[in-house]
Amino acid sequence: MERSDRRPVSRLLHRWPAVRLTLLLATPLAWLLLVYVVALAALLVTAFWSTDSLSGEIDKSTWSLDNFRTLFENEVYRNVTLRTVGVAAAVTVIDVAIALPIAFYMAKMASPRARRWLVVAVLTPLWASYLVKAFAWRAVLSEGGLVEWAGGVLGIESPGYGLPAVIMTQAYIWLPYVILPIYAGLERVPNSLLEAAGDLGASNGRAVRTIVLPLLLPAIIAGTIFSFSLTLGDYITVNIVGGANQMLGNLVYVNAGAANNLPLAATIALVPIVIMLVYLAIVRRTGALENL
Amino acid sequence: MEPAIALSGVTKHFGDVRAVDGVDLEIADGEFFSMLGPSGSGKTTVLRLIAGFERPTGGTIRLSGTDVTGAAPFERDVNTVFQDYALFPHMSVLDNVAYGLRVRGVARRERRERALEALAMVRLPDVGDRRPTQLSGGQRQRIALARAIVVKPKVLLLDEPLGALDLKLREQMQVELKQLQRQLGITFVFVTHDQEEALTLSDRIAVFNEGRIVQLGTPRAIYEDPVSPYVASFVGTTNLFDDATSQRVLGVSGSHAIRPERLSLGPADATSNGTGDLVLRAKVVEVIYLGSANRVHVRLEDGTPVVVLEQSSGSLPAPEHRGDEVTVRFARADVVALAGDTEKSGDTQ
Amino acid sequence: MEPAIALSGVTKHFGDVRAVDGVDLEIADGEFFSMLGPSGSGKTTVLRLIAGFERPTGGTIRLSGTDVTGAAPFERDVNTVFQDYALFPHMSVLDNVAYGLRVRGVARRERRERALEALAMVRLPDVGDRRPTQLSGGQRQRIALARAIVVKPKVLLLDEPLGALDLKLREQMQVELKQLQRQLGITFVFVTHDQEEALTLSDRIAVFNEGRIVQLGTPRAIYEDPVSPYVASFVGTTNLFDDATSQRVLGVSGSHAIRPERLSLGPADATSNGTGDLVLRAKVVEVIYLGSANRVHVRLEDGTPVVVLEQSSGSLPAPEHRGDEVTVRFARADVVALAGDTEKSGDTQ
Amino acid sequence: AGCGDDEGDGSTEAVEELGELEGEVSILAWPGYVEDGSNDPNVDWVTPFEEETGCEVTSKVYGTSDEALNLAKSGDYDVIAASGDLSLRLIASDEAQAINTDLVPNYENVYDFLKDTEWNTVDGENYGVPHGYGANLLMYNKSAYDTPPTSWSAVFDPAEMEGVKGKVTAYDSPIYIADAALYLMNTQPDLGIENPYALDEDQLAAAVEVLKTQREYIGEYWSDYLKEISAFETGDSVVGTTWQVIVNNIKNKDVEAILPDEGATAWNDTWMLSSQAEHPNCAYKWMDYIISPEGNAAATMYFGEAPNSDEACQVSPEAEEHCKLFNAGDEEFSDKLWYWRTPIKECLDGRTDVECTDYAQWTEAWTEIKG
Amino acid sequence: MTFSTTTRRLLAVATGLVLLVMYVPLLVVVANSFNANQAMTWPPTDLTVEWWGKAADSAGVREAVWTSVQVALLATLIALVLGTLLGVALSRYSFFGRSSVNLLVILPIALPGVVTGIALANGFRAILGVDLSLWTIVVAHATFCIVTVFNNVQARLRRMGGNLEEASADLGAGVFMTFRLVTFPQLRSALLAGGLLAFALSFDEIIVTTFTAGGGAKTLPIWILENMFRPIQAPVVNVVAVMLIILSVVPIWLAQRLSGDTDALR
Ligand SMILES: Nc1ncnc2c1ncn2[C@@H]1O[C@H](COP(=O)(O)OP(=O)(O)OP(=O)(O)O)[C@@H](O)[C@H]1O
Ligand SMILES: Nc1ncnc2c1ncn2[C@@H]1O[C@H](COP(=O)(O)OP(=O)(O)OP(=O)(O)O)[C@@H](O)[C@H]1O
Ligand SMILES: NCCCCNCCCN
Ligand SMILES: [Mg+2]
Ligand SMILES: [Mg+2]
Repeated sequence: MERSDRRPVSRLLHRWPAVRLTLLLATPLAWLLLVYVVALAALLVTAFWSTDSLSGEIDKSTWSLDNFRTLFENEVYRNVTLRTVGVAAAVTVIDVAIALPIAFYMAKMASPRARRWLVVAVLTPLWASYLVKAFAWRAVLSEGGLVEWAGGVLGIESPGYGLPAVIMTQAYIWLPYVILPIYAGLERVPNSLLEAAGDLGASNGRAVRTIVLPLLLPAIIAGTIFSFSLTLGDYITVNIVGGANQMLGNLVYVNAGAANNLPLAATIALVPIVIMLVYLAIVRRTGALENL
Repeated sequence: MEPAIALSGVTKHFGDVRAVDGVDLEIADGEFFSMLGPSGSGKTTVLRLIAGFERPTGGTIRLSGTDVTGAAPFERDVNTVFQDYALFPHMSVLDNVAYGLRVRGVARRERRERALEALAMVRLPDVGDRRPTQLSGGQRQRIALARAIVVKPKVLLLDEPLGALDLKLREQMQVELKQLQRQLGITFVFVTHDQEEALTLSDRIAVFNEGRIVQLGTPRAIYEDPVSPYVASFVGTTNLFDDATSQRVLGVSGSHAIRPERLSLGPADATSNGTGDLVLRAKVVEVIYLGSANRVHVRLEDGTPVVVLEQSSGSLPAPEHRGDEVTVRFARADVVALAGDTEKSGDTQ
Repeated sequence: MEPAIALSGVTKHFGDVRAVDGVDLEIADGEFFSMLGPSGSGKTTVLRLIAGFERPTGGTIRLSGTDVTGAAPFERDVNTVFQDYALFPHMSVLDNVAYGLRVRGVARRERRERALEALAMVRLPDVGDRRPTQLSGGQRQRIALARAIVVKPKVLLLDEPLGALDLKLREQMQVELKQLQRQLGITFVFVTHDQEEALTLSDRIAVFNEGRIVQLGTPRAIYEDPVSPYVASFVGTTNLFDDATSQRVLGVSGSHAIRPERLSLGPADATSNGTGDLVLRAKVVEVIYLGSANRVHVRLEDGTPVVVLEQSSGSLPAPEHRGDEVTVRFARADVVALAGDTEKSGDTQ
Repeated sequence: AGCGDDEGDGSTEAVEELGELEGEVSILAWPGYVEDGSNDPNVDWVTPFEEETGCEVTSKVYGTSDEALNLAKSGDYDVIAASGDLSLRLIASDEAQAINTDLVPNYENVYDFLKDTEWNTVDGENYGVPHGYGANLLMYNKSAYDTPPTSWSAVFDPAEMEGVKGKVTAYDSPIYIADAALYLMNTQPDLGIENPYALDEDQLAAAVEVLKTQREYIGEYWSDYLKEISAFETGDSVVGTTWQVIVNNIKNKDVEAILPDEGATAWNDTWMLSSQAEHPNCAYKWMDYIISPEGNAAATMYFGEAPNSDEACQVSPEAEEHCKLFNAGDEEFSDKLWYWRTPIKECLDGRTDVECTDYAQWTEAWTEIKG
Repeated sequence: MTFSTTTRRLLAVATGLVLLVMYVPLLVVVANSFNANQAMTWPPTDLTVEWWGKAADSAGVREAVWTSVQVALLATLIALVLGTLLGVALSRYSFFGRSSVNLLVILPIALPGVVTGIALANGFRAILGVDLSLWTIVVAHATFCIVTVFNNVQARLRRMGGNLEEASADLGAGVFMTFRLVTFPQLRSALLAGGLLAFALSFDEIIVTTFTAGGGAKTLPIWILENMFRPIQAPVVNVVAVMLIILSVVPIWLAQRLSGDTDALR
């Protein structure tokens, strides 16, 4: 076996799968742990500190639950949290509701050729800057803007700036991120299952409800992770079209980036962290996390 | 009585491909009907047309006399057992089986009972709580069957239901399928490309080629009176003699065929002994032990290769080794005259 | 001479599952060796142990006398033809075939030549430029074969290489495989659960059950002298008589078996006529037309079910319908006495 | 001591003389303060500076004073353009070092009323040189009013806002609380507000109350001017605070801005030297350049605020025009302005009997106001 | 599967409508890039190509685009390497803590950007003591881009099964040669798909970038955000957006060409 002598490393790796696994995992895990987990942990710790208001220095010597007290006792935070979760949920529901039929058409009805074009068509808007799109919606929704301009005859009125505008704009911006996983998920649902359902007497609607949707759930959830999390943390769209409203992202941003109160920002940031962790824990069993 | 299924002039084109090309077919109530043919010959497409998954390009389809050409699958009293089973992976076995009842609005309790009955019928009474992935191939196959029969369709369509099973299991399932069909009295339309399976199970067989039915008849008729070399060579092993060979060997013109089991081997010096049988000298090329028989490849004096199937029935001495001189004997009556070309289709590279 | 492959005391556990359980096995150079057994009996695992994809939990594996127990697949002079072919989809057929040469650093030119040679050997000289996806199942199978033989391994491992092919093609490939093996003189280790295939092709067969070899011998020995009811019923169809039945029917004690093709049917009033054959009265339960034969299920007077295989050799009148009274005749010499229990294993639900 | 060898230790002693130029300088400023032609080749006052001094400029802009403080702490910047609400915070957190105005020759031109103010001078030490200044004006759309407003009550008095409900706008920063305080100073003298940046808890609560009421009428808050411009252009907003530069950029003829009777809050920006400056010598050069008549005129004209000297107003006819528009050097006008300061516990109005609310409290209050 | 013509038409119309709604705001952007009114009010009263000229002259845009391309390329590259390693590890081995690793990879994309942003910014500055720069953006982006590559790689490897790799080893190839000749080519379109998505995510990222960008590093979104504060520049932003949309056809087509299937576009 003269060949073997030339491959000491290959042989070693073959002999010790654990070594192979360790080599594979070492770098990415170190990266994620050192860069991300440590940073998150540090943020959590920061939540127990406070800031000197004039100098902006963080006082690390005293640990207290003051920030948490502020968070829980001040009604504002509860309202903003509820508002934000509401907006994120609405965006997610709208996106899923829109994405399902589109993705279904793309995956199960369009010809392969049309399918390619549809995928491109859905993806292209991703490349127009997020900020530009948000501002474009400002023009669409403004007084005398596109909605009223075009809908004038029909008497359509723009909802103006406010939460509905935020929901519409966010739903618009994240829609491709929801369509894609659902489309991919639908492609994985064998046609024969739909046929079997029809064959057994289920109408198309029934087949979709009882067969496609349950099988698609992981893919749908994968899509919702995008739309929900991206909306949960957004503070820019709400600034642009949100009227006088603020969301959790604004509070975190204002305290961290502006008010220079990182401890309070960290405390507020725990809210979306906890929400997302709970959400992930719930959906984990569905296999959604492998469909992102 | 109206035939359970009647196709007249049914055609299905996919773009340029004529998957089904003018099929006329009547299948009687309670018949076990098989469609046999090479890959791509249109068997599945015919089935899908009957089930309603495809709409024909031309022609009409009638079920028990009613025109269903444009009807949706869920409007037809026909059920399908899919080749890949198409079990719903997110439902338990019981829910799978009960699905057809559920969409018909049958109450939960009755649903459960009837599903359990169907499971018992396919002899899997205890797997109701499992997921389809927790079953073996053979078990899944039976669940697919149970799911289809639970709604008591008039017609059951089966697309190579045994294709994925191993031989042993397959033989076992063949027996069960046949029994089930008899027991339920349902019309079975069965697609296979395994000729032995078709012969074993069917009341009638349609042999397909390139979207057309090339022969339609009982297993015996198909096997013993193939209308063309194509059918002869596709159904079972056969010795095909083209015109020239026939003249040389049999002394008659036209294409002819004779089945290996109709031939027997004798000692090199055997003669016809006045029986009227033909006795030809040959040399053994290869002996293949099949357990229940030997398949002996010989070469006649003029070089024509011939296959002889010798059942190990104990009475004949097992033919010896390659190179031995032997005689091949057969009755003239067993030679079948064929119409059509001698080109052997159905051969795959 | 050292055996090409020698396994001694080889065991492989996956967690609690004993996939292979103390296998001792020697395979001679140039032998066509088959492993036969039901699903899950450990055949694939043995193959993967020989190839080096798995490391044994215990025991040693030697190739031509060299201990390779811990060696990597790429260190072994053994090649595998995978059941799903495992052709590299991103390479042309030629590149697939030349792959083993490429990783050995053979120059492009020689690579090409030898790959073309191998393609010619599997009778596909013209498909070199295609992608594997552009080939039919049978063609892919041959490419997988060409890819494995191009590096001239001492041993070729084949894991159900014909499993995915349809019957017609499968028979054709069996012949070609056998020819190729003869031509190259390579040791073939062949996994199948198709007993007919094993009988047809092999020099020797190992019958597996639950990770162990239950019988090892020539096809004839396995078929005609099964050591246990398990082997008897797994290899071929057989009529198994347990102790009680044997006493009743044959008048001897112990388990016995007789092959259906050793039985013949006669008219209801036939007698043994002093031949010493046993002649038993029976009633026809079912006649299954197999084309080349009829499989007749009968029931003896005491209720014992018996299967008779009647070759359609033309001379015997085809047995008539269910319910007919007949006699079953067989020679005592064809009855095989079995050791071991009568429990029929190998049945899959 | 020479310059540049004691950076980073937060020394507050101003240097005596300049050292060798480092060849580069890093600047943190409001958008539009440091233009090098990369956005518009016609808008460029950085290149002449670079050519003159050989100091290569890199710059970063910020959106609000609060964000700037955060960025300044990174220590990446040598010079910082700070509004009054930021400058004291920079000094308090040791991010700024005292400067020697003798090393900034153009300092002498600067209007006196901008020199040695509370937001650029602490304990007699100068922490920077004044750049330009402007007022937070009241902007409105004439067509929405029968009689155009003249007082901040237009955005604080519910009765006046009723007709324009949902179309009122306000500046999105805690510092805007001072605007409400200024309004209260005039309408509720009982509260005793002397300085809108020095509010005790009760006074803050009163201001917050005003703002919470105002919140009901707000269409949107603004912090970037594009939003403000487009909102007034389309009519989504019809009244609210503004900057002169925004007014100038609105084409809608119905929109105009005034300095209301009560006066207004305002900003005066200061160029400050970072205590962590790695290029202090180039930084001094920049400070001198940007308050020079040419540099200052260019920057303040582009941004839309009053320049810091009469000399700057005289560099060109356009500059003269500009200065008139922005009331440059008009002390009377300037007297009506309450320049942004950082609210701190120690009351800026000199009261010692109470503790005032600090910026952190204002921030919290602002969060609450927006709700 | 057959669907009634009505269903088909209904869904086709729905798809068309949604696409229309998806493109209308983009058309507004295009229109505004020619809108003489710099506040981008609708409908445009006068048209002008002034902004296109300004955009063409703007060195700032060019630099920002180049910075973004650099950041996105580097982040994508890192994500490709780390995502592939993780994908291989998790699809070819089962080990204790496997699902925790899986969750860990997803976390950076699942947690809102503002959280990731402040955590990383604080981590870089307070813990690691490094100055924010182009590199800190790259690190931050790479962290949340890993998951897109990881998911594509994992899905592909699972579909591919282990047979091809075994076949390669069987034919004599060592671990690295197998990766180079068999695994990698199989992964190529998955990597392309994951890489493309990673590139898109990074290229357009603003929130995390805001927190992790140092003074010298100005990505395009940051440039756009800054210029939104500069009224005179705002319409130029629209020109840039239009250019981006047009240019995006390049990577999308490239992906189609290279992979030959729509797989690469997910
Ligand atoms: N949806 C389709 N689109 C295009 N061509 C199709 C489609 N379905 C089937 N065909 C073509 O129609 C012909 C008949 O196919 P069909 O599946 O009916 O054959 P089959 O007899 O079932 O073959 P097999 O034994 O391989 O299952 C083939 O040439 C096939 O390629
Ligand atoms: N990687 C594995 N992990 C766990 N169990 C395994 C693994 N591979 C095989 N087994 C188990 O080992 C036993 C033997 O499997 P093996 O694949 O060798 O059977 P086989 O005889 O090849 O069956 P088949 O005919 O179905 O291919 C089975 O019970 C199987 O479930
Ligand atoms: N197209 C903009 C996408 C922005 C995605 N940001 C992801 C950050 C997740 N923490
Ligand atoms: Mg088919
Ligand atoms: Mg196996």
